[in-house]
Amino acid sequence: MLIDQQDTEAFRLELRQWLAANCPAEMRDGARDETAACWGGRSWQFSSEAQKTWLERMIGQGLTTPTWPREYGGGGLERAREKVFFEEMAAIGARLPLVSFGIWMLGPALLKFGTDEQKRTYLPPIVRGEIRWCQGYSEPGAGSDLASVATRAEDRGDHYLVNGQKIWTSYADKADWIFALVRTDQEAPKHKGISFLLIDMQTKGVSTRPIRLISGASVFCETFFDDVEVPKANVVGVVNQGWDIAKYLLTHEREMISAGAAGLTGGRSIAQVLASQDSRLTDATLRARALECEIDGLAFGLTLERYKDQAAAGQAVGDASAMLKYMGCELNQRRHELLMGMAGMAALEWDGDHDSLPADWLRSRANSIEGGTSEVMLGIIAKRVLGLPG
Amino acid sequence: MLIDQQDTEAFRLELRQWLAANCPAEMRDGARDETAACWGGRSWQFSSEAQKTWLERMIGQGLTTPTWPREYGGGGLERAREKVFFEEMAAIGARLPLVSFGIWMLGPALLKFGTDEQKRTYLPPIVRGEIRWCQGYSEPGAGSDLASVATRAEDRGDHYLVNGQKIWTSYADKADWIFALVRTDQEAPKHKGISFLLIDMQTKGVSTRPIRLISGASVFCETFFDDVEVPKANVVGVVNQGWDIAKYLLTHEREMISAGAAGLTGGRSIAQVLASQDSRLTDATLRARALECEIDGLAFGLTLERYKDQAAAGQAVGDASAMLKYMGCELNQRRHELLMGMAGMAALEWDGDHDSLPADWLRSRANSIEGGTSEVMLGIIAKRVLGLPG
Amino acid sequence: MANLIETEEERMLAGAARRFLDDLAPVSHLRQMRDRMQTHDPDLWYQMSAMGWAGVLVPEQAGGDDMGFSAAMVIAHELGKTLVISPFLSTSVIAATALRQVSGSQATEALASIASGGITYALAIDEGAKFAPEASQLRARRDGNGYVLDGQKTFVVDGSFADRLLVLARTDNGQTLFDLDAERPGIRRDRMKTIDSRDAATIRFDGVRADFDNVLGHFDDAMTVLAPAIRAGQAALAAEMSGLAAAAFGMTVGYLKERRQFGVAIGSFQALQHRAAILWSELELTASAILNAGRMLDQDLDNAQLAVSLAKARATATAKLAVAEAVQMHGGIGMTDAFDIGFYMKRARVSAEWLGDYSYHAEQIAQLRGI
Amino acid sequence: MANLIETEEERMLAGAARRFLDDLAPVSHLRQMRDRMQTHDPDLWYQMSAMGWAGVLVPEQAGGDDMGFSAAMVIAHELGKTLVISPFLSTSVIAATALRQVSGSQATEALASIASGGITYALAIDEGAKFAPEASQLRARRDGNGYVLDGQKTFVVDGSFADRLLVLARTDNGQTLFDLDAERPGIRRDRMKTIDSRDAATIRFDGVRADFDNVLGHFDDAMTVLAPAIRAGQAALAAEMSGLAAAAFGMTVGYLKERRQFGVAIGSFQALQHRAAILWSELELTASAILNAGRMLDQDLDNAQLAVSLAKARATATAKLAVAEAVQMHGGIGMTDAFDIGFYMKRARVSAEWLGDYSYHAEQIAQLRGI
Repeated sequence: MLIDQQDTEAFRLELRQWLAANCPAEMRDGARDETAACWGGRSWQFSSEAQKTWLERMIGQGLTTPTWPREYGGGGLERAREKVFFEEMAAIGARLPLVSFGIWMLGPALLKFGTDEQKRTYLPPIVRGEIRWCQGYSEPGAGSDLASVATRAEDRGDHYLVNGQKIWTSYADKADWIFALVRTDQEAPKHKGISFLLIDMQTKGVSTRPIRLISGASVFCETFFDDVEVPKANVVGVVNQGWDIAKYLLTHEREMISAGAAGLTGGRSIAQVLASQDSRLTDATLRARALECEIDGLAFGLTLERYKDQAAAGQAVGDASAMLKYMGCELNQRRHELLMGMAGMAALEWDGDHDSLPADWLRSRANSIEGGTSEVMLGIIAKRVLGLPG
Repeated sequence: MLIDQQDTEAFRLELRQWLAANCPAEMRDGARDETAACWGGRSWQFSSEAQKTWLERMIGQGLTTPTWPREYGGGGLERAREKVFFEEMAAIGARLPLVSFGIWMLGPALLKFGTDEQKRTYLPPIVRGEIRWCQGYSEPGAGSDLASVATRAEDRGDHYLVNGQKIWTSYADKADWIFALVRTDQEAPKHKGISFLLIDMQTKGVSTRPIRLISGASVFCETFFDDVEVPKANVVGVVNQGWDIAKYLLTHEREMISAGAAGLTGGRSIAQVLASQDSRLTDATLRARALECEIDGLAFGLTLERYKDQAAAGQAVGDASAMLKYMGCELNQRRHELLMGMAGMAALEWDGDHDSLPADWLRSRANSIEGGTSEVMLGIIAKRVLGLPG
Repeated sequence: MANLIETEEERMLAGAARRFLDDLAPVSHLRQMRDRMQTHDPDLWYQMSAMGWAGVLVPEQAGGDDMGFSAAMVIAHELGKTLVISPFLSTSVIAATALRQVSGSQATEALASIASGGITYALAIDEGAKFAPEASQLRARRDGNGYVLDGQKTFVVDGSFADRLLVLARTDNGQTLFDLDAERPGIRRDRMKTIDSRDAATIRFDGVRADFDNVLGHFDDAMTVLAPAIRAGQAALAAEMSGLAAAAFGMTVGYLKERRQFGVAIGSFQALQHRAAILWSELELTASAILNAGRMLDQDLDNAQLAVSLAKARATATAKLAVAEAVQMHGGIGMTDAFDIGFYMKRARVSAEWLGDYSYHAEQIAQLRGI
Repeated sequence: MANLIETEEERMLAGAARRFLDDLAPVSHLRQMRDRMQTHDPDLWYQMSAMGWAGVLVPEQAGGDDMGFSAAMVIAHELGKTLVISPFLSTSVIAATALRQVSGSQATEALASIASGGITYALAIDEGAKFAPEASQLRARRDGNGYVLDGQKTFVVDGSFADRLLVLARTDNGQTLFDLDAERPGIRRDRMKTIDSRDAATIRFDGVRADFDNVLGHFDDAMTVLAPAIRAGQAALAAEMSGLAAAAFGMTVGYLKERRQFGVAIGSFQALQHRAAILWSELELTASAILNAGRMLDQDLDNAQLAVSLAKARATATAKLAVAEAVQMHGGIGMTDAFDIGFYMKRARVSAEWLGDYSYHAEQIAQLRGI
C-alpha cells in the first residue's frame, strides 16, 4: 500500500504517481458540491462508471478515510501525510471519493466512545460506502436548546421502544441508518437522561418527510419514530450519558460546516466571479465590501489551517471550534450578499435551480442557524474560551 | 416685545428685522462650540463687548430661553415659533446668546417638579445668565448604575449634612451652584432613598479637582462634599423621590448630547472637510464609509427634527430619546474615525490643542459613555420602547 | 423645513389601506399567486382602483384623486407590509408622474385611464445588470412618419402584463421616451421567474414602429419627463421597502416575546435585545428619510433627488438588515418555505436593485453634497 | 503550506521578550517618556541590542543573530503589548532588510553597527498625508561627483534622533534610495508631536550633497532594495499592532471579570459577552495572518506581498476594533489620561497610517487577486 512508504516526501511522490495512474479524468473536475459527491449507501446509484472505479480504488488504499486506523479499513495517516494527501488531491482537482456523515461524525464518535464490537460492526461499512448514515439531533420547537430531547426510548427488557420526532435530519430520506439522541430517563435533569442510539431506518415505524426551504427543495427531512423497536446493544457509550457524545460531535460538526461554509473547498469566490465576468469592481461601496470580504476570507482560511496544525500537534481545538463555525458562516453570508449585489438584476431571476447564485444566497442564511446558531457559538466562546461568568 | 406678534409669519419678519438690527456682526460667525459660547455665571468674563451686548439684548426679548414662561423671563414661544426662531438665527449664523446646564436641565426640572418659590428664586437668574449651574449625578465606581448614589445627606433638623464625592461634573470648577443626587434614606431600596438637592458651590466643604482625559485637559471635574450644610428648602420635589427627577432629566440630557454629538449644530462635516481640501474621495474603503456616514447623518438629522415636531404636537418622545442618544453618539464616533482616516498622517501630530481633529476624535469616544452608555440606551429601547421582557 | 409628522389624513389613509389589504392581500395572497405562477391579479387591482389608489397622482380634472406623493408613499408603505404585488408603482406612480409632465389631451386621457384602473403601464429602461438609464442602448431611428425601435430591455417590472410600455431609446442627439402599446408588432415579451414573484419581463423590440405622437415629452430629451417619474418611483419603492422592513421587524419582536428557549422568552436575552434595539433605531432613521422624501416631492419635485436618494439608500440598507435579523432570530423555522419571512427576504433583495441600489443612490448623494 | 503554529524557539523568544519588557518597558515607561517629552531611550535600546534584538535580521558574519522575519515579528508583537517605543522597526527590521539586499563591505559594516546597537536608522519616504512611495517628489539631481537633494519628507518615524536616513528621491529615470548621515549639512529635522508619543520628524533637505556610494542599490532603481525593506517593516508593524490589540483585549476581558455593576460582574451581560467573543474571533484570524506573513517572508521575501498586506490590513482593522471596545467597555475610567487604555488607542491610530492604511493594503491585495 501507498501508506507503507516511510518518508513523507517519498510518500508524496508515490501518491502523486498513484493518483496520476488511478484517478479517472472525470473525477478531476475539482467539484466539491454535495450533489456531485458520492454518498454511498445501500441504494446509491453511481453517477458514472468513473465515480464507481474511483471509489473502489480509493477504498483499496484506505483513502476514503485517510486518518482512520487501518484495522477498520482506514489509511492510518498522521497529520503531515494527511496534509500531503489533500495537497496532492487538490493539485489535480481530484474529487473526494466518498463523503458521508458516517465519515464526518459517527466514525469519530465510535472511535472515541464505541465498544470494539461496535467499531468492528459499523466502521468498515462506512469506509467502503456501504451504509449511509444520517444524524437525528434537533427536535421541533427545541431550536438552540438541543438537550431538550423529547423523543423517548422506553426500556422494554431486551429492546427500547422509541417514539418521537426529529427535524432538520439531512438526507434522512436517503440514509440507511440514523444516529440519534433519545431520552432514556424521563426523571433526570435535562442533560442527564439522554442516550446516543443507532437505529436502522428500515425498522418498522420509521418514516420521513422532506422539508421545503426558502431556497427550494432541500436535503432536510422530518423523521418520525412510531413504536420503533431498537436492540439495546445499539446504544453507544453509557446509557443516559449520550450528551457527552453529542457535545463531542457538535465540535466536529462545527468544523465541518465552517470549512464548507467558508467556501474554501468549493463555492464561488469573488475573484473567480469577477474573472468570469471579465470585470473589475469600480463601484465604491461594492468594491470596499468585496475587498474586506476577500481579506477576511483569506485570514479565515489560514486560521482553519492553523487550527488543523494545532490539532495535529496535540493541542486540542476544543471549544475554539465555535469560532470557526461563527466566523465561517458569517463570512459565507457576507460573500453571498456581495455576490448577489455584484450580479445585480441578473441574479433576480431564479427557476428554483439549486446550482445558482440565488439558491446559494438563500441557503447561506441557514449556515448561522444549523449546527448551533451564531448566538450559541458566541456564548461558547465567551464562557468556555474567555471564561466570562454566568 | 417681538413675541407679542400674533401671526407666525409676521413674527418671522419682525424677528428677522430685529436680529438684523441687534445681533452684533461678531456674533454671526455661526460658532457653536462650547469654548466660543457664553456660559454666564458670577465669575463670567465676556470674551468681547459684542458678546455682552448680544446677551443683554436677547435677555430683553426673553430669547435666551425662548420657550420658557414669560413670568420667569422666558419667551413663551410655542413650537412653531421656536422653529422660526432657530431658522432665523441659523440664517444669519447667529450664536446662541447663552448656553448652560441651567437652561438645558435644571430649568425644565424646576418647571416640572419645583415649587413656585423655587421657580421664582432660581429660574430668572438662569434666564439672565447670572448663576451658572453644574450637574452632580455620577459617582466613582458607579458607572452606568447611576442610582447607586453613595453621597449621603443626613437630616440635621433644619439642614442636611452632605458628605461624599461626585465625578464627571462638567465645569464644576466654574459653576456657582450644583444640582445633585444625594442619598437621604440609607435603608430604602436603591432607587427609593435619593433626593434632588441644590447646593451653592461656595458653601464651606465643597471642593473640585479637574480630570485630565485622553483628549487632554477637560471640562470634567471631581467634586467633593465634606460636611457641607445645605438648607432643607433646597430639595426639589419630594424627599426620597429624587430618582423621578433624575430620570426626567436624563431624557433631556440624551437629547442634548445626541444633537451636539451628531455635529448638526456645529463640528466638522465630511463635505466641509473635503471642500476645504479641494479634494474628492477616490479611495474605495474611505469613500464607501464616508458615503454611508453622510447618509446616516442626514437621516439622523431628519429624525431629530421629526422628534421635535412630535414633541411639539404633544406626542412625548420619552424613552425613544435613548435612540437619539445612541445613534447620535455612534454616528459622531464613526464620523471622527473617518475624518482621521481622511486626514491620514496629517492628523497624527497634536500639541494638545482642543480645537483640533485628534482632540475631537479622542473626545468623541466619550459620547457613548457619558450621559448613559450606549449599552444602557439599547437596554432602555429594548425594554421600554419595544417591551421585551426581563 | 416641512413638518415631519404624519398628518391626520395620512394616518387615516394608512389605516384604511391596512384594513383593505389585511382583508384582500395578506401575505398568503402572494403565496397563492406564487404557487399558481401568477404575477398579476386584475381583480385586486380593480378593487385598489376603486379605493382611489390607481389615481392617487392623477389630477382631479382627469378623474383622479390627486392626493400627492406623500399619500402615494403611505399607500406603498402599506403595500410593502404584506408584500402586495400590483401595478401601483409602475402605473400609478411612475407612469402617472411621467404623464403629468406633458400637456395635451392624449396625456390627460391616459391619466384618466390610469385612474379608472383601465390601463396599466410598465417602465422599460434597464438593459444591463445594474440600473443605469444613461447607458441605455436600445435604438430608435427616424423612418418616414415615425421611428423604428430595435433592441432589448430587461427586468421590466410589470412588463409581462402591462397594457402600455414607457420605453427609453437612444435617438440622434440624446435619449427619447416612447409611450407604446405593449402589443405592437415586433414586441416580444418573456416573463422572468423573479425570486420574489414580482412580475418582470425581458422585452425584445424588433423593428417596432412608433409614431410621432408616441414620443412622451420632447424628442432627444427623455429626462425632462422621465427623471421626475423615476424619482417618484424610487421614493415609492423606498416607502414600500420601509413597510416591508417594519413588518419583518414586527414579526421578529413578536417572536422574541413569544418564543421560549432554555426556559425563558428569547427576547429576554440581552444580546438579542440590543440587536433588536439597534434595528429599531435604524428603522426610525429610515422612517424620517421616507417622510422627508414625500414632503420634498410634494414641495419641489425637481429638487427632491437628495431626499429621494437618501430614502432609497436608507430603506435598502434597513430592509436588508431587518430581513437578515428576522431570519436569524426566527431560527430554523424562518428558513422554511412554509413560513412567510423568506418572502420578505426575497422581496427586499429585488427591491434593493430596482431603480438603483444602495451604491447608486450613495453616489447621487455624493454628487449633490460634493463628496 | 508552512506550518502555522509557533515553534518552540518562537515561544521561548516571546517569553524572554515578555519578561525583559515587563521589567524594563511596561506601559508606565511610555508614560514617563511622554511626560518628559522624550521619544528615544538610548539605555533601553542598548539593552535590547544586548538581547540580540538589534541584530535579529543581521547575518551572523556581520555579528548578528540572523533569526529571520518570523522571529522579528515575535519581538515586535511583544513590543506592541506594552507600547514600547524603540528604533526596532526602523533600524533592525527596515534598514537591516534594505542593507541585506546589497553586497559589499560598506553594507556589511552598517549591518554590524546595527547589530551592536551602534547606529540607528530612519526611513524617509512619506511626503503627503497618505503612504505613497511612488508619488515621492523629493529631487536628487546629478552634480559633479555626486548628487544634490532638495525637498521635504514628513512623518519620518524615529527621524528626530536616527544617526542615518534612508531617503527616497526622484532621479532622472526613476527613484533612487540614498543612505545618508542624518547630520549632513542642509538637513533640518523638526520633531513632530505625535499623538502616540512615537518619534517622528519632518525633515527638510536643502542642497544636501550625496556621494555615489551613498546610493543604496542601483541608481534609478530604488525598489529592488526598498520594496523588501518596506514589506518587512509592514509585517513587523502588523505584528506590533496585533500585540497591541491582544494586550488591549486582555485588559478588557480582565475588567469584564472584575468590574461589578448592578450587583454582578459586567462580564456576565450577554451583549458584552457576544462582543468580546466577536473581538476574540477577529484576533484569532489576525493572529493567523501574522504568523503566515512571517513564514512567507522567511520562505520567499520577494513574493510575500499578499501575505504581508493581509497581515497589515487585518491588524489595522482588529487593533481599531480592540481599542474601541476596550475604551467603551472600561467606561469613563478608560477615557481618563490616568488610565493606560488611551495610549493603546492613540498608538493604534498612528500605526494604522504608517506604511499604508487598511485601504492601501486592500488595494495591494485586490491587485494580486484580480479584484
